[in-house]
Amino acid sequence: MTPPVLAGLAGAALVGFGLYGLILHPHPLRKLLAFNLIGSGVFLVFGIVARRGAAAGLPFDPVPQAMVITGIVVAFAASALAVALILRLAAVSGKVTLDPEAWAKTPSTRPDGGGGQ
Amino acid sequence: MSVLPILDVGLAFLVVGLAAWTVAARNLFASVVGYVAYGLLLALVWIRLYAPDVALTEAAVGGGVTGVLLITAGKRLGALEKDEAGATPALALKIVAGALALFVAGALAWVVVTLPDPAPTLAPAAAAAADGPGAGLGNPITAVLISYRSFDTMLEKVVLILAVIGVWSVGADSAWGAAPAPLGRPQPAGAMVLLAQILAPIGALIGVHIFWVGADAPGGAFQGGALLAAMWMAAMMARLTEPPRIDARWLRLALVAGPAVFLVIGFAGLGLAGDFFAFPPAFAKPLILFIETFMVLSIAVALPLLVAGPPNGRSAR
Amino acid sequence: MSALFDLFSFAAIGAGVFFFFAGTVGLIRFPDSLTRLHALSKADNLGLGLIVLGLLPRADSALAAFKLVLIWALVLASGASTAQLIGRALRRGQK
Amino acid sequence: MNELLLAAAGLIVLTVAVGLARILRGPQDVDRLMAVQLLGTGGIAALLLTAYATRVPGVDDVALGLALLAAFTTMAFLNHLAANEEEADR
Repeated sequence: MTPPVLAGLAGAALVGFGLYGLILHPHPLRKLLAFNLIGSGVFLVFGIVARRGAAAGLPFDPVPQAMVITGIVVAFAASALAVALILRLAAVSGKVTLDPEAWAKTPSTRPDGGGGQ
Repeated sequence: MSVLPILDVGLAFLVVGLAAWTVAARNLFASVVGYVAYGLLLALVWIRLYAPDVALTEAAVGGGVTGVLLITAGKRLGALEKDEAGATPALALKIVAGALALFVAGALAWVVVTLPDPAPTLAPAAAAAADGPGAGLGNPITAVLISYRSFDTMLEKVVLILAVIGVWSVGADSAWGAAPAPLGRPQPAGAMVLLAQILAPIGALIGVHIFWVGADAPGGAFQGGALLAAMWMAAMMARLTEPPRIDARWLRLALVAGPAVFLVIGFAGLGLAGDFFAFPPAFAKPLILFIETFMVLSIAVALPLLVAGPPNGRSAR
Repeated sequence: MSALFDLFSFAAIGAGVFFFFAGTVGLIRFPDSLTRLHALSKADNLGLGLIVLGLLPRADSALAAFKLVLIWALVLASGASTAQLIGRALRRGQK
Repeated sequence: MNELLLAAAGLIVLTVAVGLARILRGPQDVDRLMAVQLLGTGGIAALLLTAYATRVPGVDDVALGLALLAAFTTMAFLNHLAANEEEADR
């Protein structure tokens, strides 16, 4: 089993774990981590496509690698936006869960919105 | 070649194991720390996939900047989270989610094993772009980013700006225009100030070095910009400098400088070289370097602002 | 001469690996955070230092050798400062 | 000799990975962070060894980047300890 295939299988496993965590965790930060696991799993699959596409004297195909580089930066930007939203949700409602039942039981603890509008 | 396979298998198991831990951990902070360790190991995996450029990006963005973002969020939320985390999903949902995850992972693994042979590749086109019209770039990835897929790279900078606007708009209305909350404590410890004073100038030099060698060796605008961003954050964590007010003109100019310069030169290419984003052969290399310099500036400004979060406190106006 | 260099590299890298091993054992086995911090600093400073020392004779250029030393110096500065900060936080009873 | 360098790199990664058990066990957040720091240093060492064994260009720059950011997460973490302490003082 060559390293590229091995990394590709690891990428597939990462997507699986990430999907499982994304569906099941009620905590938004845990969902974000799981989502990032899916993302890096997909990047790894890109990585093996790049490695297998060695041609024209290059040891790898630079196009998928360049896309992974932009992908990492975009994934970070999305994560930062998500973290800002999660922190704001926690500040406004005092809750850190996306479980609908927890929201149904007690409406908002701070109806004024805890600062700001 | 007898040691390498063992190293690869061990590394793959470690990465998957840490991912499983990130999903399975009961403690929020333990899960966050697991994810940071996972990011470090991914950099090693990328080296084994012969992708030092990606490894450098992963180390700078995944290991450094994301680590600060997540640890900060984890610590803030951990102080809130006490009893709510107990809501465990029903067993039926667990089974359905597990089956779905297993199916998707299995399908992906099957695709990986049965990839066509010989593999389709765009390497010749990229190599042509690297040698291409006067560019003479030794690093094919930089050639792809700046020349072959230049539109992607430009739009990716636009995404960064949109994310910054999104983060800013999460803040309270009354705070608009003010500065984000400081990253450090009011009186930083002496050792932290010393560390930031040592790291920031050396790191800034290394960031510029990695940007500069990016034309011919692994490195480039993304990696150099991310390192510069990290160094600015180090200075902010030690309170050597503060996050700037978000209505500062220099800040907004620096943010849009990368994509704006890229676009202007792209349109100029329409007139001078006959195609959108085509570079006139005689000036290709200086032009590319010029664009990249502004991209480094935009990245180095955008990443710390994303970590610093929405504006906080009262606007002066 | 090159055999001598190889022997030197081998010895230094072996010692470095040993310190990483010792640091890990300490991190796992020691009873409290302060002693574990002690084990960690050994691995950080000596383990990486010895490996850098072992690789120095194999560097192709002055720039490569300088990079090796710089990496060690950066890790030393980071390790020393954070160890001091963590130790202080632990003594104050924070976790 | 290159084979030996690679073996040393593998040994370091696997050894240091055992230390990750501290992330599982804790008991305190500081302990978890120490395991990550050890992994970071071990990763740098392994990168340097692979760089000199396989001569893939640019690997030492990756190690340089990692060394620069070795203290980053710890710095952010300590800043938050300090913030909690001030709240406790009030």
